[in-house]
Amino acid sequence: METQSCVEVKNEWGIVAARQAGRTLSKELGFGNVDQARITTAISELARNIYLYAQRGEIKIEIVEDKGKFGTKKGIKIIASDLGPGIPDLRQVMVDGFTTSSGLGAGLPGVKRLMDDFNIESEVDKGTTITATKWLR
Amino acid sequence: METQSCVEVKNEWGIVAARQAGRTLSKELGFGNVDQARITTAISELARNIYLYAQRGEIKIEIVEDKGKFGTKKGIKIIASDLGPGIPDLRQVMVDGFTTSSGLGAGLPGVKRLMDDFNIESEVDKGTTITATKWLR
Amino acid sequence: MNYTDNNIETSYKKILESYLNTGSEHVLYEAQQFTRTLLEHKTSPEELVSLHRSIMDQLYPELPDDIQASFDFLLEAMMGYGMAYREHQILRDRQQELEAEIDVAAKMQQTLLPREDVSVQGLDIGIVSVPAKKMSGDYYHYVKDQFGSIGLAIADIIGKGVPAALCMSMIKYAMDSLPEQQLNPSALLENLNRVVEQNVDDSMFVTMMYGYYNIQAHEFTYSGAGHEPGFFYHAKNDSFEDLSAKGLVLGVSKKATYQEYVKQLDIGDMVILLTDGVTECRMGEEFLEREEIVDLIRKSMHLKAQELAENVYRELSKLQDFTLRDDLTLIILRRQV
Amino acid sequence: MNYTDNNIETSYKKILESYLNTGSEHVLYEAQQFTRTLLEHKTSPEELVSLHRSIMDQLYPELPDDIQASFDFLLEAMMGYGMAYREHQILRDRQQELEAEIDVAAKMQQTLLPREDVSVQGLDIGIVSVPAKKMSGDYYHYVKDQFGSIGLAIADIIGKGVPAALCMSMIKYAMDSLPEQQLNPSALLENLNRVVEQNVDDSMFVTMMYGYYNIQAHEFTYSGAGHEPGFFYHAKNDSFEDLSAKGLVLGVSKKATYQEYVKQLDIGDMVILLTDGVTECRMGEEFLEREEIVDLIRKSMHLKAQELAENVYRELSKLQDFTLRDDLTLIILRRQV
Ligand SMILES: [Mn+2]
Ligand SMILES: [Mn+2]
Ligand SMILES: [Mn+2]
Ligand SMILES: [Mn+2]
Repeated sequence: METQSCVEVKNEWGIVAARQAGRTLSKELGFGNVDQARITTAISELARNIYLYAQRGEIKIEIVEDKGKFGTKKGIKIIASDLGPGIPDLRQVMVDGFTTSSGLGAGLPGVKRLMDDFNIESEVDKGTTITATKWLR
Repeated sequence: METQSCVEVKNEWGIVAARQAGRTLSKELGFGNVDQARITTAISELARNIYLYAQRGEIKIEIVEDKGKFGTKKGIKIIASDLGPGIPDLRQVMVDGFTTSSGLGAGLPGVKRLMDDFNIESEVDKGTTITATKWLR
Repeated sequence: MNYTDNNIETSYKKILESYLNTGSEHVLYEAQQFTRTLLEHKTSPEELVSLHRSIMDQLYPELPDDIQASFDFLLEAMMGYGMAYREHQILRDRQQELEAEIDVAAKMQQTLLPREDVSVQGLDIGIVSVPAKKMSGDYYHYVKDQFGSIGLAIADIIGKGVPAALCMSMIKYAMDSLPEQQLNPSALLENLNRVVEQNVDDSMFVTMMYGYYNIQAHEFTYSGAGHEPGFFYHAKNDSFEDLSAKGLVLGVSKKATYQEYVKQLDIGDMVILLTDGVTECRMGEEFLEREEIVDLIRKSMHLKAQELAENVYRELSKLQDFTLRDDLTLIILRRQV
Repeated sequence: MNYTDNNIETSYKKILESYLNTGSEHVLYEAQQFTRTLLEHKTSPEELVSLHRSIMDQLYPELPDDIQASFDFLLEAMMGYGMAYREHQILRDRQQELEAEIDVAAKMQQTLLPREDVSVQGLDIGIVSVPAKKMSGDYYHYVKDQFGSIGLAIADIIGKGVPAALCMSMIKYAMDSLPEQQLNPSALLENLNRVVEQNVDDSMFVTMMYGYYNIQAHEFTYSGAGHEPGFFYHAKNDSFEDLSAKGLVLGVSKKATYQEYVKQLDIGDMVILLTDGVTECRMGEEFLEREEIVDLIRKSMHLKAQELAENVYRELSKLQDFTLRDDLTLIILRRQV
């Protein structure tokens, strides 16, 4: 089983390829069909953001392990990065609500809700890196 | 085809009987399956309100016609009436929002949204009569 | 009927199976009750589809591949609704918080209005003031002077809700800090106009009518700043006339001046002050005519002023389907003796 | 990809059919894009189920009765989600309206804060004040006297959002109407305490620190009313100490009195005033220690006071995942020469 894959996103085909990679990996790892769909949707949204706002970037998907007190848990980690314009006001884009009003209702807060962990780093004119993880229960 | 029916509501069986009457009539009149389900849900909510807040009352369902400029339209009209405690502040119960938060999300504003026309008359200690109509498009 | 996370699947299977066997309405009623439970558990709609699919798999192990795949497809298509549903929950929490906040603010705002009921010898007074939303942009105020006469203000901040409420609190502090000429209508409006002009955003205006009722002479002296005309009722010939006053809205021009008008009241005569929330009551597409307001007043005119005001409000509220489009204030003064 | 009401059915059929033929990820992506369109059309989730059912009927005319019935059942179970979905739309409209209102009110509130940047000879001043929500319950204010010295207030209304904002506007009008002793910290707090005690709801309190910086003597005289301690930085030995003042929160007791404290500033010394939004910055379950704030200040101490304040704010905001739990105000005064 592959434990990692990396997809370049510069058009809608890239979005689909990233989705496919995420679905395959999450299925292999044993996620149920709803969680598979959620992980895929999160990847789709992140890839679409790259395509729409930064023109190009990449989506890395990897299987991760966390050794905690109660045993080892496995999960899937998405890293979406681009060298695009960056986000000037992170606080604003992370505010829940109707930034996402029409359309799929996703946006970054939507992605955050689909996953368990979420982190965003962005610098204007340097680019954005978003990391999101979902753990197997 | 029956064009009218009247069901006494004083327990959950009455709620189901009212639903059944509404579903049959709306099907006969030619409503699609989504509209059938909506009319039935509206009846269900109104009957449930009677059962919960007034203990007993009745649901009348009838086929109505409206002769307008653009021809005659047919519809189904629900009249839910009880001699219960009445509603002291109509303005408050008709406010949309989280009165309906958990549960089916219905309440009276929900019923109003399911139907086309909606009217409510209520007097404290005298009872409540709600009339709601859905037109065939 | 109480479902736990564990038996949600069992319950759904039981209900669905029972429906497939009987097709009865009773089971569909049960299904809707079951959905209530799912919603309480914050189960997403795509989870419902997934649940449905897995139960169908159990009930029909021979389910054709295409049918199974069609459920997968439906689940995928439902994802967007799942996201909207989760957004809804967040939105509802935030809204609940916002509404709670505005409740507190509205309570604070109520303390800006006069606390005691007005009671003036020989006058029957009724006041109703209802915000369209929780916070009001209408304001009224009265103060009794040493002779037992009263000064009476009614104002409407153009705009509603929170900004209007902030502006209203400013008007209140401004009126409090005005010197003693409080009872002289034109001077009072001129003073207030300067305060509003200086302190309030250019996009915000205030209309006001201020009147002084002289309890000895039974004279009502008033001035107005672009405010909706009230009514004057002549008991002798049982007729209503408009009570209007020329004058610029507050806050537009530093140098506005205001004219004073005087009305003599005989026994039974009424002064009726109101905001445009009363007269611009809308039913569907149509506005109520001022004559219709008069009709509403006539209907309850035999009652005490307070009941009269409350009846008119109740009728207006019903005509508008219990949804006020604008804050509504109605003040009635009737000479009794 | 643009769908009209008429071709929604055709499109869904095409996409579903293509999925059943190919099972490809690309079609599932299309399905989610299609859902976007449904959501834009305000199509309800039960309508999606109904659409799915009717397309399956078309694609498989031989669909077993039970499968068809199972779709009817799913539709019925989905009704509750449909109602939640429609409620969501209404809620969103109302929320949008509320937020727009609060935007206007927040803009009005901004006009209550000092308009110009402070510029005082020999002092390097930096101020950052950020509300947790749109409206702030933190307040700051400064005024220069005829000697070029400044009086400086920082206050925190206990409570957030709209009610705190209403209270803050009262504090502002109250400070404006205080007579000339504005620059005497203890007298100012005593006066203000009386105003708050009389006018503000019992459940609402205000903490404040007021200081006067004498530009000739380089002395900072201050009093506090239950306010979060600031910091004092000694350049000579590169050390921070707490800047605290005993005194009752405003609005609790009519007769509260306030003590004055004096600090002498040498070149490079700093007075740092703040609200508890800075110190009670929470990361997950843990509060930041005051020493960690000091570390953040040290990190940017080589910069101008304004940049220093902004850097500290940026770090705190990031530590909290860009979600402030409380309004945050940070004022830095540094003696330059
Ligand atoms: Mn208004
Ligand atoms: Mn108005
Ligand atoms: Mn506060
Ligand atoms: Mn605070």
